[in-house]
Amino acid sequence: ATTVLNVWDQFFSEEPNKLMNEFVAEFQKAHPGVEIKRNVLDTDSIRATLPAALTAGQGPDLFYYDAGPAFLGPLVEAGLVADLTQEYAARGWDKSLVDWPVERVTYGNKIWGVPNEIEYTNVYVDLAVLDQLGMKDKLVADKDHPELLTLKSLDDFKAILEASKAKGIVPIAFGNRDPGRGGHLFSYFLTLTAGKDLVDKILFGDGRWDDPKVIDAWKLYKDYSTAGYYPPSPNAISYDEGNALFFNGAAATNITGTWLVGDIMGQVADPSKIDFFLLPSVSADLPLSAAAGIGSTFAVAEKSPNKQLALDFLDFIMSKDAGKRWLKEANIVPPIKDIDIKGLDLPPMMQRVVEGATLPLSYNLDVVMPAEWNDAMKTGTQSLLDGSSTPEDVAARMEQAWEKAKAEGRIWKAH
Amino acid sequence: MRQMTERLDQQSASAARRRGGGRPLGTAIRYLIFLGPAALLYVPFVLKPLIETFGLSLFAWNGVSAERTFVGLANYARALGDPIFWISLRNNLYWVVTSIVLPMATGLVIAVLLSAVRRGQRIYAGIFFTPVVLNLIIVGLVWGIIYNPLIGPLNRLLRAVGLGSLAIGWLGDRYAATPAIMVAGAWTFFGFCAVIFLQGLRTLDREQIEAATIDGAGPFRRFRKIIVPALSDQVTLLIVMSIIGSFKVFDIVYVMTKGGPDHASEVIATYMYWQSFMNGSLGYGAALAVMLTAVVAGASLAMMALRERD
Amino acid sequence: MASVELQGIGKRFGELSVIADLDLKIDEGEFVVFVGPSGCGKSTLLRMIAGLEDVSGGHLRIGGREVTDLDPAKRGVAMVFQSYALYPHMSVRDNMGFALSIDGTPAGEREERVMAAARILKIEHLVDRRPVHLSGGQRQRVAIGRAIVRDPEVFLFDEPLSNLDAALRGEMRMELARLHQRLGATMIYVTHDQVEAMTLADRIVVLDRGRIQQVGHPMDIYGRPDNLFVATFIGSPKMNVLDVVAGETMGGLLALSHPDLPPLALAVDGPSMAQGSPLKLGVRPNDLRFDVAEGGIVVKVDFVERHGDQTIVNCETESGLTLNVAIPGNVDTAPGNTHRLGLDSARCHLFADDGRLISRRPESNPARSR
Amino acid sequence: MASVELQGIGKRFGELSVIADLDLKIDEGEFVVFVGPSGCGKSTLLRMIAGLEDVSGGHLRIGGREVTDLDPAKRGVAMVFQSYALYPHMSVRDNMGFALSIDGTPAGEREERVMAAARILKIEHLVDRRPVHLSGGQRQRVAIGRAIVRDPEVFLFDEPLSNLDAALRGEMRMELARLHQRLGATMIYVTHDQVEAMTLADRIVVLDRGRIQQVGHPMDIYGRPDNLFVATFIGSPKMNVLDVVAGETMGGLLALSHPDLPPLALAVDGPSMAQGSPLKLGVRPNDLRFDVAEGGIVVKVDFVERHGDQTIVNCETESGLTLNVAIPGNVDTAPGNTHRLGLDSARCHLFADDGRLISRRPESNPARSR
Amino acid sequence: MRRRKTRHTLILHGVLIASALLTVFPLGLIALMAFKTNPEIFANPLALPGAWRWQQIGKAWTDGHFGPYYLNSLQVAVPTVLMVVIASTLAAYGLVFGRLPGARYALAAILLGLIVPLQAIIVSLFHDLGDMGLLNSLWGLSLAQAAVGLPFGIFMMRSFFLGIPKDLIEAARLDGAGDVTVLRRVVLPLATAPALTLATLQFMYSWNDFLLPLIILHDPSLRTVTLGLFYLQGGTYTLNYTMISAGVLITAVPIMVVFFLLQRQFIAGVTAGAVK
Ligand SMILES: Nc1ncnc2c1ncn2[C@@H]1O[C@H](COP(=O)(O)OP(=O)(O)OP(=O)(O)O)[C@@H](O)[C@H]1O
Ligand SMILES: Nc1ncnc2c1ncn2[C@@H]1O[C@H](COP(=O)(O)OP(=O)(O)OP(=O)(O)O)[C@@H](O)[C@H]1O
Ligand SMILES: [Mg+2]
Ligand SMILES: [Mg+2]
Repeated sequence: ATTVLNVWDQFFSEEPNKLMNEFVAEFQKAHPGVEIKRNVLDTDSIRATLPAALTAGQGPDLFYYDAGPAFLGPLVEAGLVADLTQEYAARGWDKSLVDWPVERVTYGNKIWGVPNEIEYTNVYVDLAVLDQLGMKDKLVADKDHPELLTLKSLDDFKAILEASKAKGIVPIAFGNRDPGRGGHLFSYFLTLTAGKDLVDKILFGDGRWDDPKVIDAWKLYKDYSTAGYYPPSPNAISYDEGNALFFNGAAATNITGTWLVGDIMGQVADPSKIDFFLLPSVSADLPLSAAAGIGSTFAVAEKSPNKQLALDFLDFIMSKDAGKRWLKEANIVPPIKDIDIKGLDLPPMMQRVVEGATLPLSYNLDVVMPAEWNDAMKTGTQSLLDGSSTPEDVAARMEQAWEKAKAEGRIWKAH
Repeated sequence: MRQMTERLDQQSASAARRRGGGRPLGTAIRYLIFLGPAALLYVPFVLKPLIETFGLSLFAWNGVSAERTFVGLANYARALGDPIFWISLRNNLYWVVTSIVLPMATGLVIAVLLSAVRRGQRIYAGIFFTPVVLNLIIVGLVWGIIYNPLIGPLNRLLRAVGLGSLAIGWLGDRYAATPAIMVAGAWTFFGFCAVIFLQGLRTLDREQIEAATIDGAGPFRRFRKIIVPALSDQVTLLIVMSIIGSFKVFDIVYVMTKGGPDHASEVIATYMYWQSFMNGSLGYGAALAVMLTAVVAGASLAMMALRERD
Repeated sequence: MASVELQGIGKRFGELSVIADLDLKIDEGEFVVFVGPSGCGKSTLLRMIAGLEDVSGGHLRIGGREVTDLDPAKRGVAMVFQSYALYPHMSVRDNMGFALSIDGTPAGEREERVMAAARILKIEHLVDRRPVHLSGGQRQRVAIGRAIVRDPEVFLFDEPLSNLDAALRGEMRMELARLHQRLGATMIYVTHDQVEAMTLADRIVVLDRGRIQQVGHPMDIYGRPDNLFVATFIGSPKMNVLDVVAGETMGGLLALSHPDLPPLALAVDGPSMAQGSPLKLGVRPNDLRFDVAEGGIVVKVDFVERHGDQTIVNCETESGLTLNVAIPGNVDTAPGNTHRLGLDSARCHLFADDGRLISRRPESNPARSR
Repeated sequence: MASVELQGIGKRFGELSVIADLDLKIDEGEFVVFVGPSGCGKSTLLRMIAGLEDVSGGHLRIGGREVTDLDPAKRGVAMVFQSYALYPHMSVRDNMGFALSIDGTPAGEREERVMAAARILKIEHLVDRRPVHLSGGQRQRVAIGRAIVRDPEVFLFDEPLSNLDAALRGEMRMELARLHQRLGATMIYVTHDQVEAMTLADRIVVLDRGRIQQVGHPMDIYGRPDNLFVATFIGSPKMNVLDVVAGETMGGLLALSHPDLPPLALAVDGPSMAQGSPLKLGVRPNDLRFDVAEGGIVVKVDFVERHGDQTIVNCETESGLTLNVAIPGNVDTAPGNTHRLGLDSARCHLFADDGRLISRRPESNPARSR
Repeated sequence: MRRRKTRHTLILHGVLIASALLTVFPLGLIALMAFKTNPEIFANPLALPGAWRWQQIGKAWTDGHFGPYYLNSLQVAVPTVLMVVIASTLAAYGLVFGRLPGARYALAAILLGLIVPLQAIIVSLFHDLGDMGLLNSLWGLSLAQAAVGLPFGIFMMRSFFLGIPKDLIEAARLDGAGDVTVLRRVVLPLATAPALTLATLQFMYSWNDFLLPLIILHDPSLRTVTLGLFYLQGGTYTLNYTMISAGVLITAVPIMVVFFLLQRQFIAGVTAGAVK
C-alpha cells in the first residue's frame, strides 16, 4: 500500500516548480511506497482554501504558507500546526538554518515551520538604459560589501530617475493594482528612513506607526509619485504588467524583491543587461539594508498521520546539497548556513543576492503584520497615489489598526 | 383537493397491484418522486449552508480556531459602522442602476434594429450573444487589456483623437474603476437583453404599431410610446434579473480589481469574500452574506410586487 | 367625409399577385362592406387604402386627392383593428387622445374631443381605466372612439367585431349603424360575417381571389346575385343548388329538367340556350315552400334543426340530392317523415355551368320584397 | 350508455359557493345541454361529473354506481375540451389511441378501434398527421374521436365548438347530432351558444348563478319559459319585455294596462292578482305581427336590419319603449316610418314582478307549434 | 417608396454590422495577441502579428495542461447537467401538476436559492463538503454545481410547464394516465426544447464556473479548464500575454462552438423559460 503525502505549495514559477518536482521524484525513489501529491496554488487561493481545508480535516500533510500572525498565526492558535521545536533539535535544523528566518516562524517560543526562502527588496536596473542615460557611473560598490552595488546617496537615485524621465523612459516600473506591491516599496523605504531598530521598537516595544520616520517613508513613496517616477496610474497597472514594462526595456528601474531573479533570467531577452543594487539609507548612520522576509514557510499539519514522513521530506529539501540546487536551479536563496557557492557557477546577479542575504536585514512588513494593519498599509499605498490620503493619514490609520490588533492579541510574538 | 388525494391514497395501494399505468400516487410518494431528487441536492448543498451561514453570523470566528465566540448581532452592528460596507453597498446600488440602464438600453436598441431586418437576424443575434457565454475570467482578461494604461487600445484611441487627458488608468482610478467594470459587465449582458427584447418584439401586436402609424406617430415616437411600453414584461424580467445580478456581482469585480483601489470598487460580495477568506473574519463575512441575501430578497420581492400590482 | 377612389389597383407580394387591376369608387358618406372568403384580399385592400401597405400599381384617391404615395397619417383615415390594437399601457383617455397629442392639439381641446367621442359611445365613465380592465365590448368601443376622435374623412374597419361573442356582436352592430347615421362619414368595413355585411352596408363589395365579384345594395346582392359564387356565399343556410339540364325554349320560357323535380320552365332573357346544356338552378332554403298539398319535390326528412324562431329541415330527395328548407317558427316533423316541397319559379336563380347568372325576364325576377 | 344522477351536488371554491344543492337526473342515451351566462357554473358542473373537480357535497352516480370519489379515469366518461387538448407531440392515431395504450389494449385491437372512430368522423386520411397540421375543424374531430375510441358511457363536451368559425360550427353541430343518433350514448354538453343548445339538446338545463332555472325540451324552454331569466336568455333577438300593471280579473281574464298598449286581457291560472301590482309582459319579436290594419301598438321605426331571409325592425313606441320585431323575408320600411304591431294574447308570456311565470290557462298557452 | 426601403435596409445593416464588430472587438484583440510575441504586443497591441505563430497555441495547450483539464471539465459538466435537468424537470412537474399540498412553501424555498449569492454560503458549503468527504473530488464539484444551478432550472422548467394548458393534463388523466404516465408520455415529450436549453445553460455555467472549482478542487490534476486558465494568468509573476491569450482562445472556442450549434433552440428556450 502506498502512503500518500499531500503537499500544498506555491512554487508555480517555472524553475522552482521543476525543482520541486525533481525533489518529489527523488524522494519517492528513495522511499518506495510513498507518493507525494503536490497542489500548486497562488497566494490568494491558498489563503482562501487552506484554513478551511485544515479545519475540515481535508487539508495537506505539509504546506507552504505565509508565515505571519495573519496567516500561520491563527492556524497555530487553532492547534492545526505541528510544533517543530523538538524536531529542530532532533534533526539539527537549529544549527543548519539561519536564525532570523527561523525567528519569523517562532510563536511563543515554539517553532512552527521551516522557512525555505530568504527574500529581500532591491532595485533592479536596466544597464542598457543606464548607459544610454550616461548614469552608469552612479553605481558604486558598497564599502563593507564590495560584491554589492549601491549608490552614493538617494540623490543619485533621483538623478537617475530624473534623467530617464527626461528621456521618456519610465523611471520606476511599478504596478500597484495588487496593493501588496506598494507595500514592498513602503517596507523598503521604511528601512531607509528608520532602519531596523525603529521597526523592532514598534513591533516588540513601545514604538508607534505614526512616528515621524514612518511618515518620512510614506513621504518618500509619495514624492516619487509626485515627481512622476512611476508609470502613469500605477493603481491601474498590475504587478505583472509593471514587471513586463521593465523586462521589455521600457523602464529604467524596478523596485521589488529578490524573488524576481528567476523570472528575469527566464523572461528578459538578454538577462545580462539587468543588474541590481541596494539603495543607500537616508542618513549615513544607518547600515546598508533592505526589507527582508521569508515569504512563506513550510509547516506540518497537526492532524497529519504522516508527520514524520513530511519532516523527512523537509529534511531532504533543506539539506546543504538541496540548498545548492535551490540556488542554482531555482534562483532561490534558502536559509541554510554556509553554502559553498563556489563552483556553483551562479550568474553574477545571483551571487549578489546571496551576498546581500548576509546583511543586517530589516522586515518586509506585510507578512509579519496582522490583517487590518496590512489593509491600512495597502490601501494607503493606493490612496497616496491618487492623492486621497496624506502620509500622516495613512500612518495614523496604521497605528490605529496596530493598536486594535495588539489589544486583541493578534500580533506576532516570537518570544 | 386534499380530501380527495387522501382518499386516493387509500385506494392506490390496491390499485397499484392491479395495473400499471393509471394509478394515482399517494401524496407522500409524489413528494418523494418529484421533489426528492431536487431536495437531495438542494437541502444539503444550499439550504443547510445557508442556515449555517446565518448561525455563523452570530459568532466571532476566524475560520480556524476551535471555539467560536457568540457575539449576537455584533457583527451586524459592526457592518453599520464600517465605511467599506457602505462603500460596497453604494457600489452595489450603482450596479443596480447602471445594469438596468446600460445593457438594457443597448439591448433594446439592438433588438429593435434586429427586428427590422429580415436576413441575418440569427447571425447578428448570435454575435451579440457571444459575450454572454464567456466566463468571467476571460472577460476580466480581455477588458483588463482594453483598459490597460500601457498597451490598452482605449487610451491609445483617446490619445489618437486628442482626448489624451481622458486617458487614465481606468481600473486603478477610484472613480473610474467601478464604471469601467460596469461597462465590461454590460458587455456580457446586453446580448441577453437584446434576445429577450427581440422575442418580445416578435410577439408584439403588429396592429398596435400600425394604429400608431395611422395616428401619425413617427418611428421615434412609435418606439418610445408604443414599443417600449409594450415590452414591459421583458423590462420587469430583466430588471429583476439585473437587481439580483447586481447585488450578487462578484466574479467580474474580483478578476478585474479585487475591489481596489483602496476598496473603491468593492461590492458586498467581494468585501464579504475578502473578510471571510483574506481577513479571517468569517463571522463578519457571514453577517455581510446574510445582509446581502436580505437586501436581494427584499429588492426582488418589491419588484415582483410592483409587477403584480400593475 | 370624402370619397375613395381605387383605380387599377394591384398588389403583389413578391411573385404572388393578391389583387389585380381593381376599380372601385366609394361615395362620400357611404358605408361599404367588403366580404369574401378568407384570404381573398379584403384586409390587403383596406390596408392599401390606409397606407399601411404600399400599392404595386394603380392610383388611390381620397376626397379627390391623390394619396397613392402619401404617409398613412396624412390621408385623413382612421382604422379600427380586429385586435382593437389599444395601447395597453395608456388609459382610455390617452388611447383616444394619442393622435391628437401627436399632432399637437392643445390639451384642453384634446380633452374636449375625447370626451365628446366618449359620450357618443357611452364610455365616459371608463376614460381613466386601462384597456385590460375593460370587457371586450368596451374595448371595441374605445377602439372606435380612438377613430372618432381624429374626425377622419374615412373610417376603416377590419373585422372589428370578430372577437366579440354573438350577443355583443349584435349590439355593437347596431351601434355602428347608428354611428354611421350620426357622423355621416365614409366607412369601409371588412368582415366575413354575412349578417354584418347585410345589415350595415349601403353597398356590399363581394371579393373572391382578389377580384370583385359583385358590388351592390345588400338586398340586391341577396336577391339578385350576379353569379353562383355570390349566390352561395351570401345567405345562410346556403342556397340550394341543383344541376339541371336545359330543355326547349318556348315563348321565352326555358324548360329545365331534373330527375327529382316536377317539370319546370323559367322565363329567361337573352339568347336561347343550347338544348341539353347543363345549368345550375339555385333556390334559397327560405324560398322553398314546405308541405305543399300536391306536386312539388318529394323529400324525406333527414334531420331537423329547431332554432325556436325558425326551423331548418335538412331533407333528401329520392335520388340522394340534399335540400335545406328554412321555415319560420316551429314545424311538426321528424327525421324519416316525407314531405312535398314547393318550388316557386319566380324565386329561382339560374346560372350557366361556369357560374354566370342567366338573366331572367323582369316580370319573373325574384322580388326584392315579398 | 349510462344515466347520470346528481343529488344535492354543491361546490365551493374556498369561501365562494359556486353551485349549491343541485339535483339533476340525466337518462341513458339522453343529450343534455347546459346553458347559462358566463360564470354560472356550467364548466364546474361538467368537471365535477368528469371527476376533474371534486364535489364539496352531494352524491354523483353514473349508471347507478356511486362515483363521487372515483378516479376520473374509472368513471367511464370521456371529455372533449374547448381547447381540444390534443397531445401536440403525438400523431392523430396516437392521440386517439392514448387511453387504450394506457389500459393495455393490445395494439391490434387498438388500431381497429382508432380506425373505426376515424371512419365515423371521416378522418381516416389524417391519422398520421400531427395536430399542428390540422385545421380547426379537423382538430375538433380528432378530439371527438379520442372520446369515441374509449367507448365511454357518458360523453362530456365543454364548449367544443366555440373555437370554430360560424360556418364550420354549423357543420360540426350537425355532425355531433348525427353522432349522437348513431352512438346513442349519453351526452352532456356545455355551451353558451343558443343555437347549439336549441338544435342539439333532448333537454336543456338553463343555469344561472349555480342554480337550475329550468330543465326541459328545447321547444318547451323556448315556448314556455319558467321565468323571466329563461325567457330573455333564450331566443334571439331577445324577447321584448313590457312593464304592465294588473287590472281587474274577470272570468279568469286578467286585464293588463300599459300606456302604449291597447286594452289587453289574458287568461291566467291560479289565485287572482292584486289589482295594480306590477307585472312583466313578454313577447318574442317574431310573435309580434307587423303592420296590422288597425288597433295594435303604434310604433315608429328606429332602425332596420335586413338579414336577407328575415328583417329585424327596431321600433319605438310613443312613450319611448323599444320593441324588436322579426319578420321573415324582406319588408318594405325605413327608419321614421310608422307601423302598427299586432299583439296576440295567446303568444304572450306573463311574469310576476320577481320573474316567476304566471301560468296561463291551457287553451291560451303559447303554442308549441304554429 | 421602394428605393427608400432599400436605403433603410442598408443603413440598418450598417449600424448592426458596426455594433457586431464592436462587440467582438475585444475577442478579436485577444485572438490576435495569441499569435504575437510579447514585444509585438507592447509595440502595438492592435497591429497584426508578424507571423501566425500557431505553435504558441500548442504551447499554451501543453503548458497549461488543457488536455486533461478538458476531460475534467467534461467529467464535471456532464453529470451536473444531467442532475440539474432531471431534478428540475421532476420538481417543476411536481410543483405545477403534482397536486402537492404545501407546494407553495417548497417553491418559496427554491426561489430563495435563486437570490442567495453563492459567496454567501460558500464557507459553510465548504465545511459541509468536507464533512461529507466531497472536497477535492470532481463528484463533489458536480454535486455542488448542480445544487447551485437547481433553483434556476426549476424556475425555468416551471415557467414552461405553466404554459402547458391544464386541459392537456386533464385529458390525459381522463384517459387513465397516472402521474408517471402523464409526465413520461405527455409532459416530457413537450419539454424537450426547454430541457435542451436548460442543459446548454447549465453546461455553460459548469464549464465557466470559477469559484466552486477554486475552492473545492485542490489536486492540480483535477483542475477544470477555467481553473487552468486562471492559473495560467495568476500563476506566474510575469505577464505573458501571448500565453494567456492563447489560453483564452483555448477556453472560449469550444463553448462558443457549442453555443452557435445550439443557438436556435437555445435562444428560443431562454426566452420561453424567462418570460412568464
Ligand atoms: N405580407 C404578406 N406576404 C405575403 N403574402 C401575404 C401577405 N399578406 C397577405 N398575404 C396573402 O395575401 C392574400 C390576401 O390576404 P388578406 O389578409 O388580404 O386576406 P383577407 O381577405 O383579409 O383574409 P381573412 O378573412 O382571413 O382576414 C392571402 O393569400 C395572404 O396569404
Ligand atoms: N379554480 C377556481 N377557483 C376559484 N373560483 C373558480 C375556479 N374555477 C371556477 N371558479 C369560479 O366559479 C364560477 C363558475 O365557473 P365556471 O367555469 O364553471 O363557469 P362557466 O359557466 O363555465 O362560465 P364560462 O361560460 O365563462 O365558461 C365562476 O365564478 C368562476 O370564477
Ligand atoms: Mg383579413
Ligand atoms: Mg366554462
